[in-house]
Amino acid sequence: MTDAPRLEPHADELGTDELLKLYSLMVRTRQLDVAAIAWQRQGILPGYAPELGQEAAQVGSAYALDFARDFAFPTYREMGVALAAGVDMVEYMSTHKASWHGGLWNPAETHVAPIQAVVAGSVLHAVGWAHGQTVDGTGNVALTYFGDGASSQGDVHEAMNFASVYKAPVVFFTQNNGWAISVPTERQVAGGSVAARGAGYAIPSIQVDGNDVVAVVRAVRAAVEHGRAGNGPAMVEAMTYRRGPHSTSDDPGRYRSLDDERRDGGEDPLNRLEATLREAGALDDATVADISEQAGEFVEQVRLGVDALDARPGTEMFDFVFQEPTEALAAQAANWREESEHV
Amino acid sequence: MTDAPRLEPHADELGTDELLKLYSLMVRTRQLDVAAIAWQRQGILPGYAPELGQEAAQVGSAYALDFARDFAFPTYREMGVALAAGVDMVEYMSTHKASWHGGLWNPAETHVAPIQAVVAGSVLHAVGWAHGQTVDGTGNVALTYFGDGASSQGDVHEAMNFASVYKAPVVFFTQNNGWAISVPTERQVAGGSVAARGAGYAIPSIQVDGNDVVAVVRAVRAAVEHGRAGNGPAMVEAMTYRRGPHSTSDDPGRYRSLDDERRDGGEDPLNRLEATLREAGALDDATVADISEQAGEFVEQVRLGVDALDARPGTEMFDFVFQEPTEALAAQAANWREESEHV
Amino acid sequence: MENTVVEMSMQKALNRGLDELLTEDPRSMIFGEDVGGLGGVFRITDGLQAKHGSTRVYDTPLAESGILGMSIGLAMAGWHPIPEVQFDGFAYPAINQIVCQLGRMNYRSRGTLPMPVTLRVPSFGGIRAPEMHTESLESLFAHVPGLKVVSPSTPHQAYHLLKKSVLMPDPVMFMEPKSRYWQKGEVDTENPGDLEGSVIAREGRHLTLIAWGAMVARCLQVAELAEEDGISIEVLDLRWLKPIDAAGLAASVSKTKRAVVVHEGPRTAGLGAEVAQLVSESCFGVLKAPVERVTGFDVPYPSGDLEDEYIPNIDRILFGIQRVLEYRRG
Amino acid sequence: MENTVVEMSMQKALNRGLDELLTEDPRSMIFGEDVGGLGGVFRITDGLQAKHGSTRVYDTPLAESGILGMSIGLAMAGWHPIPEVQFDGFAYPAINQIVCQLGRMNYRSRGTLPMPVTLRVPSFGGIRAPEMHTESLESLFAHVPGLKVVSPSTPHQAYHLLKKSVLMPDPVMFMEPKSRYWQKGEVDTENPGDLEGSVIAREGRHLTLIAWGAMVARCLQVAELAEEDGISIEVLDLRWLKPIDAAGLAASVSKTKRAVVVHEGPRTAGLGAEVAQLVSESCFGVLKAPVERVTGFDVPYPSGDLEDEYIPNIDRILFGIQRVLEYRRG
Ligand SMILES: Cc1ncc(C[n+]2csc(CCOP(=O)(O)OP(=O)(O)O)c2C)c(N)n1
Ligand SMILES: Cc1ncc(C[n+]2csc(CCOP(=O)(O)OP(=O)(O)O)c2C)c(N)n1
Ligand SMILES: [Mg+2]
Ligand SMILES: [Mg+2]
Repeated sequence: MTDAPRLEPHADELGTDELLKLYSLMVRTRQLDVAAIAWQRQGILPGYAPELGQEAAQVGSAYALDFARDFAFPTYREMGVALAAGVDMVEYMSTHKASWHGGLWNPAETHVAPIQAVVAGSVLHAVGWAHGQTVDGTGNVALTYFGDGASSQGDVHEAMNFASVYKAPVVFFTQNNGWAISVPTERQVAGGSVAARGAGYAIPSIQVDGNDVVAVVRAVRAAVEHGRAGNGPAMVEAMTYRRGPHSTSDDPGRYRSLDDERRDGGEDPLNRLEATLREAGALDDATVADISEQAGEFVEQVRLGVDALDARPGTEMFDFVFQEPTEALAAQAANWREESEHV
Repeated sequence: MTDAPRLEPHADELGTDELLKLYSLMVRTRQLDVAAIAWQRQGILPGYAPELGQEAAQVGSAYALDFARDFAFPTYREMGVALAAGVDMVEYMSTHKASWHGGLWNPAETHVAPIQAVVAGSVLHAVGWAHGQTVDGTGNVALTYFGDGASSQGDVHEAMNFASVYKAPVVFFTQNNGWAISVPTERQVAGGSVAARGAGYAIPSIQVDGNDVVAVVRAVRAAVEHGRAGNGPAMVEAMTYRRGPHSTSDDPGRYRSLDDERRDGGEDPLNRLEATLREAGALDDATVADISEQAGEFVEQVRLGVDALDARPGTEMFDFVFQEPTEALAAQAANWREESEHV
Repeated sequence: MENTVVEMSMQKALNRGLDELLTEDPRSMIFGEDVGGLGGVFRITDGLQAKHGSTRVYDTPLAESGILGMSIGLAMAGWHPIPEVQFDGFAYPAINQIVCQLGRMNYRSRGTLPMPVTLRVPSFGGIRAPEMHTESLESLFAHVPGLKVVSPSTPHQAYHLLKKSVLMPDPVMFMEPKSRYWQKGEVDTENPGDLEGSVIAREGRHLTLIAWGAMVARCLQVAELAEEDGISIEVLDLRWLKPIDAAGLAASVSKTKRAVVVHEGPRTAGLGAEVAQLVSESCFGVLKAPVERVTGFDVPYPSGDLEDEYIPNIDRILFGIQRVLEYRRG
Repeated sequence: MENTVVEMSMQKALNRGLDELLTEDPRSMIFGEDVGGLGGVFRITDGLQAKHGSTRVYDTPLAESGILGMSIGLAMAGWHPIPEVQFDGFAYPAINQIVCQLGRMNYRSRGTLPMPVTLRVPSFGGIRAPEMHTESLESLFAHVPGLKVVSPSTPHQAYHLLKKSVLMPDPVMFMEPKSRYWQKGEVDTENPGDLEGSVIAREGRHLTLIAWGAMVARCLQVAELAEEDGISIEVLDLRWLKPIDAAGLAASVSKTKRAVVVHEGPRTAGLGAEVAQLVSESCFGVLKAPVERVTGFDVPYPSGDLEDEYIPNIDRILFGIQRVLEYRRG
């Protein structure tokens, strides 16, 4: 049998400026997340999938990428990733406003793939994209997000095997947040660790504390460097906790108690980073207030934008099906216009 | 990360009578296999998938099962399994005569599932059947066959995860015969070992010399015992070699040389067992000739049966679609009878 | 005589049907994603694990091919699985097992390995859901040899058709119109009525509207509106999508001489084509106009803001009816 | 002028087309099971790896969902993938990626992530193959929004349609009629002719036979036989199965006033229903009889011994023609 290769975290420590940048991104993520839940309650958004508690995993992993060249493949829960990647947050939230499946941002330009509603749906896309980089010799790296639940899908395993066979520069990044809707990891992931699967494919893997943003950044940096250097895929499992409901229509009270949440949730990743920075003397009350206020303004801007989002014109249903439109579909569009738009 | 649990071979040695039984089954398998290739050349069979070189893996694994209670799920290449399980070999060969997809034998009675044309198609069935045994508390075990190529299918991984989560008594038995049609294991199985994947699911696994029938029997016996005892799935990878073409329509000269075959094929599993038995004084020229002759007679009986196989009546196309026939299908059958049978 | 008629939602009717099945059929078994403690994201299996235990009702890992593949093996072991895929769109990862295995195992084994599996598929749109949560797979399912396909349109049908499906020895794709889960209706638990073939949901004289699932209710609304204009519409609830009740279609359209078929799924190669063609075959001599189809468009099901543009709405159905009524041979 | 007409098999025509594509389009890439050194089990990619190298033509592990999923990522990276699934039936494991991803990525991304992927699918029956090696997926594919579907019936079409498909910016399901791989025909490499829509394979007056893939040749045989009885049959080769050439169908049947559609796949919800319904819609006023369907039955594709009973054979097509010709309004 093969040795289980282990991925070692990146050697470099993070500087204070980097930590402050991460902190600020995490604060924004947290505030926008909390706001989005409120917007759902207020009827501004029909639904939302909170990432509360996963800020370190999301922001940290995205921070380790270079979005000018690398490409991230999110699920439906990666708001913090999109934010850190510089995606316009109104365009991001549009999907939750039911404007457009996948979101309104341009994935080709931002290097953040559209929102993926199918669990594990885009893991293989990352492998294909990464393999394309190998052939083109770019040194660019793909990072694919998937959950503990998603790890059960056959596609994830096909992806791991393909990636390793082709030495594709892809980072498999699992956020193991303890739950797939109501199913806890221990009844989902046989053996208990997604990262442990990597060994069977000779993929260097590491499990990190996903609530420690520094650990996440260093692990993903190592994985990215591994890919850039032409050494193929690597795997990072960030152990974290889904502090909120699965989505705004979920009722976690049916499958876990508040005590469970308190016990299993661990320390809040944001508090943790804040404490570290304060200890290091890099953060004081005034700066915290300042960052928080800026985040608040940012969130307010997003709210205004989301509020102003109109429904997309119905013609877009037809316009984006093909690059080269067909007569048959044009006829359906004309029929729709006649009967629904009365043109 | 989890420890990689290792499956230890069964402690008991095999007695001479057992070895002789295995030898005799392997001789029959070999002779029938060689005959079937000839029958294909003679036009008796439209096609065939030889298992030449895999006799130890097939006969040994089947021998370790109790077909009165356990259930085997073969692929399209498990002639030696069916033979060892006591399946009627005319009914088995019928599938290669294009009489009936899946074969004409009764899988419910023989506990050998129909021939499976979809690679990895029945691995999950074995898990379901095995889980059913758990709930019924029978202690019966399922054994599923799949190749090195099949291990790439997502279904295999879903199966391993389900089996481990439910502690289903299923034996995952891989014949790693070096090839999936033209693709060698090293470009198929990242990491090089299917058994190594087991660790990621906390499934006790072992890789054995698949040309050593004793090693195969002892490994599978351990796996079966593990399942019977309620400990869940186990995994055995039998390293062997596909000495013949993928099927009678394949041309291995396009992807490997005769030198490759000689080098990689290793020692013939049948010769090896014969040598062991001779060394132990359990086999002499006369017995070898005797066993060979009996096998020859057996093969001749199968030939007569296969030759006599008529095409199935066309009504069977309709009769076996449902347990509860529908009027719509009955109408199609009537239409077919009218137009094709002129009744 | 005891009154056996109870008012309840389709969600409740399905839940009650499953509860009784678990009690009455000791070989039945429910599993799927979140069907255990949570009771399913639509609460169809609510309370069943607590009552019947976690060997009869349990969660699976998140893998639909696994769920279907396991169902097949359980059926081989003599169980009557009632798996759930959480949403229609997540039946796609299981299509290989459904088409190549579930639909063929009885055939492949020459009747010795029956597949009494009822796959529950919360189906169709109308709930402003995320992508891939609002698919119509009836055309795909109906084309697959070896499957039976049914979609209830009322709580009463849901209750009885589910029980019938589970007790059938063949695989049934049970398509639940999720936009109707919470509408209430009368369920007569003791008197199922005829559960075979189609059913006339409303009688009429001028035209037959043919629909299934959630579109039945919409067509009944349309019929009501048309009545105001003096147009008498018959609404035929197809119910069984495989086998299709060709005789029922013929009987209705022979009378009305005009037909419109309505469905949510994309138009091309949708089940509407099959239905229309069956009507054309049986009623060629009497049809006053070609059978009209009012369907989803050949586009991916859009996001919530646009779904009312995509699903046949009352206007579009009325336009379809108008086209048929005004048809004059060229 | 140089003679550009060469006699070759469809296998050779496809092989040559791919060879030229690899040369002319530096972003094209071929991969699949055994397509490299072996040249594919049907030798469609024979010699291409040796000539173009193993970054342009290569084997994949044995996983169809992987093959399709990877194609999508490669397309996102600016490649023009030409994946192969080894046989039709092994497209089922990839359906999730085909329906939910390949067909929707351009839409989902609002046109910013085009999917110029041509999936080669050796299709249909007639070769006495093992189970699941002889499926007809056109009805499923045609129903999926975002896909285009085509099936060539001759070497000439195969050569040109393949090149056209690969150069198109949208995903194309390219269904190769494997029973026709070894039949020779004339290929005019320089003059493709019209590659849009359907094509009249034979002109006739009394009835239009509509077919695609391997059934076109069979229908031409039938037309020949019918001619002996004085019946003049027009054979329409549908070719593009999505979008369907409704105008071409209407033009032919407006003239002949009678139509029979022939396909190998199961009858219910087969593409024949769509074709028949399109004809009924456009030709209602002129049709002398309902459009007839001669198809595979609603049964799993049988083993070799029975496949001639399953696939529409000459007799059954002639019976279908007879039913249409003898039809009298009830
Ligand atoms: C193929 C598929 N099956 C089922 C679902 C329904 N579903 C959406 S999210 C989810 C749980 C996902 O869990 P996990 O992968 O751990 O991600 P998390 O939600 O925890 O971020 C399920 C079952 C889906 N979207 N896709
Ligand atoms: C899902 C699927 N894809 C492709 C095929 C075509 N095919 C048949 S056998 C085979 C190779 C199988 O290799 P392996 O699993 O190693 O088994 P072996 O043939 O060596 O016994 C392939 C690609 C198939 N039958 N099923
Ligand atoms: Mg999770
Ligand atoms: Mg092999």
